[in-house]
Amino acid sequence: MTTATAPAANKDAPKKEKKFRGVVTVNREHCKGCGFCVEFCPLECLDLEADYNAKGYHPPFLSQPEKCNGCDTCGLYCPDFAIYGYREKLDGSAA
Amino acid sequence: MTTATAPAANKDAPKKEKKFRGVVTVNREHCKGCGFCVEFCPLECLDLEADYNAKGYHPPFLSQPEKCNGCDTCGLYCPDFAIYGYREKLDGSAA
Amino acid sequence: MGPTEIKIGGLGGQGVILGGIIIGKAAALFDQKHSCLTQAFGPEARGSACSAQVVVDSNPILYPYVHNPHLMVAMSQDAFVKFSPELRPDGTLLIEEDLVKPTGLPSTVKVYAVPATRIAEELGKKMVLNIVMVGFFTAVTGLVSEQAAREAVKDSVPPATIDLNMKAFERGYAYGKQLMAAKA
Amino acid sequence: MGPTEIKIGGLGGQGVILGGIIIGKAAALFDQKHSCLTQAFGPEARGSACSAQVVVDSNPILYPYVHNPHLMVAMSQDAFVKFSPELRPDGTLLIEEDLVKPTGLPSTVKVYAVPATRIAEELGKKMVLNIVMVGFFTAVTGLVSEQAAREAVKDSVPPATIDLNMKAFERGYAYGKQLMAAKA
Amino acid sequence: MSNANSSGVLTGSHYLDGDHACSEGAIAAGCRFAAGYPITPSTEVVERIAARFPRVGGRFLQFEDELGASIALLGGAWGGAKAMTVTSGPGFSLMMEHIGYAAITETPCVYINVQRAGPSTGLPTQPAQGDMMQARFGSHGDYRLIALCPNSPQECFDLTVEAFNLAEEFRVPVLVMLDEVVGHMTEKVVIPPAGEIPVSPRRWTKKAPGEFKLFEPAEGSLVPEMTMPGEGHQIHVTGLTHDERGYPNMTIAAHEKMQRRLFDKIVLNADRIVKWEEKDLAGAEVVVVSYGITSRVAEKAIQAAKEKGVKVGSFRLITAWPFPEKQILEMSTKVKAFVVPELNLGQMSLEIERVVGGRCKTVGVPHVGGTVHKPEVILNAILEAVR
Amino acid sequence: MSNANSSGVLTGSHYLDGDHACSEGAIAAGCRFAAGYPITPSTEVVERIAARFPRVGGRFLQFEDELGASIALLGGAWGGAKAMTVTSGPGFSLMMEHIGYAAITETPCVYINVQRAGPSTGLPTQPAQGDMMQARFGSHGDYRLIALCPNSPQECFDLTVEAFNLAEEFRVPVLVMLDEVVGHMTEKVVIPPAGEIPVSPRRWTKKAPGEFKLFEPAEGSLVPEMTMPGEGHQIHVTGLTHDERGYPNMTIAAHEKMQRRLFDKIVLNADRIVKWEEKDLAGAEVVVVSYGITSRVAEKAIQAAKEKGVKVGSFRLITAWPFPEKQILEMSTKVKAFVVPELNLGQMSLEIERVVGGRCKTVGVPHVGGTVHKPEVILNAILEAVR
Amino acid sequence: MSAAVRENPADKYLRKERMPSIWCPGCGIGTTVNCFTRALDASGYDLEKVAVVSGIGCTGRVAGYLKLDSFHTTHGRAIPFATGLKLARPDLKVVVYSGDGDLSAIGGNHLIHAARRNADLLVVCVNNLTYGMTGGQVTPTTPQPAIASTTPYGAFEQSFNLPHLVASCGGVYVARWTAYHVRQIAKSMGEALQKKGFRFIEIIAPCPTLYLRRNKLGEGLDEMKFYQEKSVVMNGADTREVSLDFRDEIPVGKFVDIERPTLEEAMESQLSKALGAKYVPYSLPVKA
Amino acid sequence: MSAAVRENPADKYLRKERMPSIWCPGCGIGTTVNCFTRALDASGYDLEKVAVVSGIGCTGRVAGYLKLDSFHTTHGRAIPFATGLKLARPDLKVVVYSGDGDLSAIGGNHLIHAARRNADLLVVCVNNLTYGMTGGQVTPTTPQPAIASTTPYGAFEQSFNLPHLVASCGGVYVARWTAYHVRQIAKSMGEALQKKGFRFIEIIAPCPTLYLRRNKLGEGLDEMKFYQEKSVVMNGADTREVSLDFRDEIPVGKFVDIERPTLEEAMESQLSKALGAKYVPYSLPVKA
Ligand SMILES: Cc1ncc(C[n+]2csc(CCOP(=O)(O)OP(=O)(O)O)c2C)c(N)n1
Ligand SMILES: Cc1ncc(C[n+]2csc(CCOP(=O)(O)OP(=O)(O)O)c2C)c(N)n1
Ligand code: SF4
Ligand code: SF4
Ligand code: SF4
Ligand code: SF4
Ligand code: SF4
Ligand code: SF4
Ligand SMILES: [Mg+2]
Ligand SMILES: [Mg+2]
Repeated sequence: MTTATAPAANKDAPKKEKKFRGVVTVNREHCKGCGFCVEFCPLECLDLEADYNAKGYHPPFLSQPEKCNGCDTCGLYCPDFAIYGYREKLDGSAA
Repeated sequence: MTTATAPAANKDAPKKEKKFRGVVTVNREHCKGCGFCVEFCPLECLDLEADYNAKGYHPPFLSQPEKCNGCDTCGLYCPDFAIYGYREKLDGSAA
Repeated sequence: MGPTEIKIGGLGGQGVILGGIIIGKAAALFDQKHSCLTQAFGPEARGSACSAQVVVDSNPILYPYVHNPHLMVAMSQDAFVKFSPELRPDGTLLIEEDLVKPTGLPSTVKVYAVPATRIAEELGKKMVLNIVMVGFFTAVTGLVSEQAAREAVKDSVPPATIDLNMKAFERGYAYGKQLMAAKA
Repeated sequence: MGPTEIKIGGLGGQGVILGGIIIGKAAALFDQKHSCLTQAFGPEARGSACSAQVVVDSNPILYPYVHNPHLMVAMSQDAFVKFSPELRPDGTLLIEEDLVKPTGLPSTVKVYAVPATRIAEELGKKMVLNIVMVGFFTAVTGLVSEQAAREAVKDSVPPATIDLNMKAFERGYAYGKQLMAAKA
Repeated sequence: MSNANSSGVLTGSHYLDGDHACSEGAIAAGCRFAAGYPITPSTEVVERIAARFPRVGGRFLQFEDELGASIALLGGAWGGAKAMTVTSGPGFSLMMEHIGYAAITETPCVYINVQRAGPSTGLPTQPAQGDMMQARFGSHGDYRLIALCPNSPQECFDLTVEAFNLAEEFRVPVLVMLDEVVGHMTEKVVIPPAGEIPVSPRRWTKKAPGEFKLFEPAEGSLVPEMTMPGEGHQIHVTGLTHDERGYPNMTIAAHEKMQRRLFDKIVLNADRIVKWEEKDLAGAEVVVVSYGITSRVAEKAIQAAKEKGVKVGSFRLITAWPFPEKQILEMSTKVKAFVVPELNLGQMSLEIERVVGGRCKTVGVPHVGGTVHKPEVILNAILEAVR
Repeated sequence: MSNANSSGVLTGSHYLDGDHACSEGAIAAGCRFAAGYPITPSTEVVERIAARFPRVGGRFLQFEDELGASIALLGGAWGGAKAMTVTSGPGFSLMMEHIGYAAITETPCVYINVQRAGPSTGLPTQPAQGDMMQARFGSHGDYRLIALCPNSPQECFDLTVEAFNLAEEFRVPVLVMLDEVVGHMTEKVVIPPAGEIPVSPRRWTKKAPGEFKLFEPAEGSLVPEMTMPGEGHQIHVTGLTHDERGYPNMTIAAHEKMQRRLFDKIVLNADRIVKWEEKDLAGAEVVVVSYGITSRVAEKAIQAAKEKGVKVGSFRLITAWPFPEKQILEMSTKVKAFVVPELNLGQMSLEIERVVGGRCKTVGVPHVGGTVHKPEVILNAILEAVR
Repeated sequence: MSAAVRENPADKYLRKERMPSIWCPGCGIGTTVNCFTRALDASGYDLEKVAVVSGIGCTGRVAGYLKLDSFHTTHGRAIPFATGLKLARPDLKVVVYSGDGDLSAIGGNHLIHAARRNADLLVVCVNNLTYGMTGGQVTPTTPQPAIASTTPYGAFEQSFNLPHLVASCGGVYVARWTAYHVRQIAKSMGEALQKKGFRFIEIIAPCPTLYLRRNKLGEGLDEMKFYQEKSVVMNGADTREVSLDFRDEIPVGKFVDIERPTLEEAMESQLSKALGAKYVPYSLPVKA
Repeated sequence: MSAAVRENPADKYLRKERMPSIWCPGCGIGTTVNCFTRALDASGYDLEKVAVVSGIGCTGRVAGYLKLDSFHTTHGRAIPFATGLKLARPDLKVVVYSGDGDLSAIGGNHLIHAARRNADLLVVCVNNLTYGMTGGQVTPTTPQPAIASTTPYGAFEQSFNLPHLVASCGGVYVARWTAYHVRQIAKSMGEALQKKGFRFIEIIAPCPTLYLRRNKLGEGLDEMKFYQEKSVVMNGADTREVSLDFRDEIPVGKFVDIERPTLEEAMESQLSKALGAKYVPYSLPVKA
């Protein structure tokens, strides 16, 4: 029921080498499609799916995974505890 | 039950001739002897009787009638509506 | 004719109750029958399943409850799942085509589908989907007269929105008529 | 001995109830009798007549009311007027000498007067007039033992005021004893 | 709510729910002051009042709480307006002090309570009839009042009008005790032209200041007439025990006199107050006593019982308080049993049992509320009762 | 109040009024949290609490109103303290919502009501027994609780202890219903040493977080155990209909289950709860049923009747609710009549009449309150009843 | 020569048959009532159009002594009763006269909401720093660490600064005096009677029987002298600065005197704005 | 390469089995709760020692969703329940979480008195300018002339400026944010959790279903953008200056942060001063 999305590691080499990447987890079925996360992601890396969940809402997904820095702003905004972000060290462990 | 006291007219000739005199009426039986009227009479012309009323309180009386100017300060202070002052024209009618 | 029992189910916010009121009002005020509407909220009227139950009869109605509806309108999958088992085997089910995927119904049930949301969206206001449904219901079931239903719609929506709602009714009604014609 | 009924009347603020409590307590706690005190406020406890009723008995007391007291204490004229008709013809009346002018009593009533207010004022605190009265009551009626009454006073007043109150008791008691001696 | 736009009485046929019908009944009865505090499932009453009053010359204010609302209407009533407030369970509990104040001050006023399943917050959107005894005994001390129980939107209209009339006639708080089903049920409601609705005006005294005593029963009556402030009467109204002028009087005699009349004016006038609906009582072996929505559910059971050959009659309480003692007593000598379904664990059935005094059986059919009885349960009770 | 200075239980003989005896009973029962709002004639209870608590490790706060006081004690109780509040008529009416909340949340707690003459402000300093039905039915919806009626200061002490014990045993609000006479009557009160006073501790669960359900009856019981916050249980308490974990559950099934148990835990345990005092029942033709001060007034009438040769027994209600149905029913088959004097216009007598079901007469001896019955009035009723 | 005895000017406004009052000797409540009668007298109002509403308490008895249409309601609820009365009878001047406990403890919610909505009421609050009627318990205005029957070891809560509370909620006229300030009270009452909207006059007054006695502060007269000595007139003061401490200075004066639409005005203007010709204003009840 | 999925940091604080919540899409209440979980997380508190108390309303459901010892009380009475709880259990952090109507309409009296006595509570007030749970009626915070179900022609009463009300009564920490200010809320909650005494955080939040829809103000997201645009941070502002008007600027920030003895501290110090060695302080209930 929950999906975690993260960029494939460093596809486009960043200016400064990143020590971590942002990971975002969405609980599609709990999402009510309010769009807060999408609107207030500081790096504009979320979008609402075109698909509906069972209740008829469009959950978000990480449309620009490479931009996400795991700041969890989306998580703070979500009124339904359906999304959150975090940082993962690029060696694979959480930052 | 109520007693009105006023000075005998102009016994001691006043400096400026008075056009009125103060009259004070006391409802002895309603008085609870709090002393407000006596204390706050601006001209200090009241005193408490030595006698008791039926409830055992000392009601006030106009001890210095010649001083009273009928200002009704005693009346304003009385918590038991037991005293009030007014002015009487020296021709006998109320001022 | 004995009482006809109708159940309309959907989500809070879809205008389920108003849909029921229009049908009931059409019968009671404009078709000179009797009708009684009872409503069931979810525990809290916030987005959970809700339903309106309408009994229509030519005689005065005492017992107002609907146990085994002759006619059912399902405007959400939740409502379908929750309520469809109550439908009579020979009953009629009207569904919102895009929101309800009926399964497990006895073959004797007649099912009619209308893309009410889509139609409402075409009219520019998703909120009128319930009126589309009412039009569709009128055409398909014939329980209330077309004229009565129209009057009831007019009498039940805010004056400023009568035009829009009448359009919604017409679209639903037309869709239903066409479907019946096709089936016939 | 059957129950002895006592009524103490006065004005709110005179310590009427406390007087009653001391007598009742003396009997119940220190004389090992039974006693029950009930109180009657005026409608509002502000300066209006109030009374304490005490029943003292060697047996447990069920019915706590006093209708025709054997002993009455009147601490204000109001209280005297209001309550004295209830006193038994052969009853005993104790009064505050300066505050109560008894009239119209049957000649069979024994009346004892004490200038309790004056005594209290001499002691510097008008408020202890009720304790003077208790002392007087103890001496005159003998209903409670002197020792019990003393204990009860000590047990009932604020610790800081015990000395003053004991003085008040002694003065009242002495006055009563003297009076009785004189009468005897 | 397009039909809420007309001014004055909403004459005509309407498809209304019970809550809205109460609002229309109030308007038709001349109510022009209402105080409220929202609570499910009664809020629709004041919502409609809020929409309708400004078009009919009424004043509505939502207060900060039920304490305020339940006394503000009394201020309005004393001001001379016909006045009401509306609530449900928890709010009704908060209004108890003021219902007692209304009773002792003989304030004509109406309280509407739309019953939901309790206790406490319980099931706020679901029905019960659990406040029937509270309606009678919920305020401290002894008092009497009137409580009515409609079973349809039409009757919500009719009985709200009646409630205002009784309030004026007896100078008493009148309670309209809906249940959630009736409050939220929609049916045709026929509202007669204004002139055909019987409306009791306030019984204004014709006596002059000085002559008139606000708590002295009018001649040949147990109920005093009324006046209002601003007329030179210098009235005094208090929740203390009072004399006929309304002055506090802290004597037992005054208390006895006041209490006796407050009691008598309701109890001795019960015949004028009590309303019920009876069916098929003649020859009945069992009588189903019910009220509110339960009476309509019971109907199905009664039909079924009749089909099984049981002689079953029906007695529907329209007035719950004062209780139709006389009627129940009389029937009790003729029937085998009363069957009393209600959406509570046994409330009015206690009163029936008491009145019956063993002359016949009383078969309660309790229900915790939240929904209505299954008709079969009532049917079984009927069948049980005749056995 | 020199005897109020000791700490802990005030062992010994004291000359106390009923109000103060309640305070001492509370302290002896382990009450260490009290919330109050002053009202005549109950204020002495909290005044003594205010003086005594700081010396025995208790906390008392006077709240801004009865709404606050009547729920603050529940906060205290859930915190783990034994808790109470105290009031009279008008304040009792304001507490009704929270008594229902205490019932549905099964909060062990004690409410003391010192009854004065009502309705409304009535005669604030004078006695009545007019809130007996309110004690049973005053909150909306259906619920069950326990109500006790002391008739002396000694019993004020004893029954306050008992009230706290019953509250813990049944997780239920317990009402101590004094009347003003008993509250203000002073007599010897004997307080045993702490160790000899039976005190029921809170029934703490031994179950671990996760295992324990706050509203699941303990094995072999109808009453759940307790825990408190801060113990890792992450309890949830709500006035909504709830499941055994305490989570809101808006289904009829959950409501039925909850309500059924709340009802049963009191009704099925009535034998363990109900207390009374009986005298001379054997062979009695008439039984006087009374409570509170009225029982002591009745005693005089009973003596007089006996002197006239009437076989009269006495049944004193110590527990008013749950009502001693079984006991009354049993007696009703043996006696000619019950005589029921009370300081109200007929409250407990209604319940007696109901239970009696016509098996014998029920002769109410109503009284408006403000004072007590004249013993002769009760005597006449007795004589009437045996005729 | 003996003068013609005139009637006590207060008598006209009193139910004389109910005198003497229940108030204790030296209680300040009566003094404030006396001032009120003088303010009424000076106002020249039609007395038939003035109504008084009280709650429960010693001060709550005021309604019962005034020969006006008068209502003695329930504890704490004088304000909502008066609000209902005023809405139903806009032609009346409605005065709420009650105690500190009644208005600020149990009645606190109504006080703040009525001030917020600017209900057209004059509220006179006799603040004797205690619950008089029930025997001297602590109130929200009892200063720390005064002794009260429910704070036998001294009050420990911060007390309300009532003028500030009312001003913060939007009262349009806010003043405080003590019972010593009889002329100022009468004047203030007169001024406030003229004004519309939520007007609040606090009067600090002695309760000798309970508050003073328990705190060993002497008799009513001693307290009046204390007021005389300790009061500081601070007309127009920021209400944050006028809180009261135990036996400290007593800031008095008129603190607030502003204008804003009353509840009725705001209600009527909003409704007529929104409804236009469809708005049917409320009309007074008539005796038919 | 797929990452190891971490748990939602909020989950630890939620009764997950009760999700999804009853709240409507775009309702702001959940956002504030999310911030609260982060503040708890950051605080490092022993969660067993944090209790939440709510009244009745949509916001009142918060208690039921938080995996803390939690109490869903009666309408308006969360504060006195919490006061009782805290007095009985001084070891607990007690947080009141409720709606504007619950806390400032029916609960207004408790709000002002708890602030006055500085009860040791953190009060979070989600102010959606309406009664959500009962269908969108006017509340004491509804701005003029917003439409509500009981003011269908526009609200006409002046609304409460809650920070000013609480500050005027003596609250020691007073802040306002909107649901847009998620980081500030979390920080403010964290700060307030550390502090003692009566702390009040108002959070303006969208109620799309009732308030926004009725006033044709769009969806929750529109309102969040409106907050973003219209909020003005005014830390330390005089609370008289922070009232809210319909669709006008929204002053936000921390307005008050002062120290004074809490209710418990004041009570204990007064009692021990007066009673000395005779004072027996309260001790925590123990499971025997
Ligand atoms: C609901 C309710 N609670 C409590 C009381 C008891 N009571 C009567 S007057 C009063 C306090 C009065 O204090 P205040 O308002 O300051 O007036 P004062 O007597 O000091 O003038 C109280 C608590 C009541 N009558 N009703
Ligand atoms: C005594 C009582 N009165 C009224 C209600 C009905 N009621 C439930 S919630 C609520 C209002 C809630 O509004 P608010 O506190 O603003 O919370 P929101 O739903 O907006 O979050 C009301 C009036 C009740 N439950 N109890
Ligand atoms: S974690 Fe931060 S950057 Fe990543 S999607 Fe969420 S808000 Fe955007
Ligand atoms: S904020 Fe939460 S509920 Fe809203 S769209 Fe994003 S995931 Fe869904
Ligand atoms: S009228 Fe004035 S001068 Fe005369 S006694 Fe009274 S206060 Fe003094
Ligand atoms: S002020 Fe009034 S009560 Fe006081 S002493 Fe003077 S006359 Fe008597
Ligand atoms: S108790 Fe206090 S306030 Fe009441 S009348 Fe006496 S002095 Fe005045
Ligand atoms: S009604 Fe409003 S406050 Fe309640 S959940 Fe829905 S959006 Fe939120
Ligand atoms: Mg006071
Ligand atoms: Mg809200």
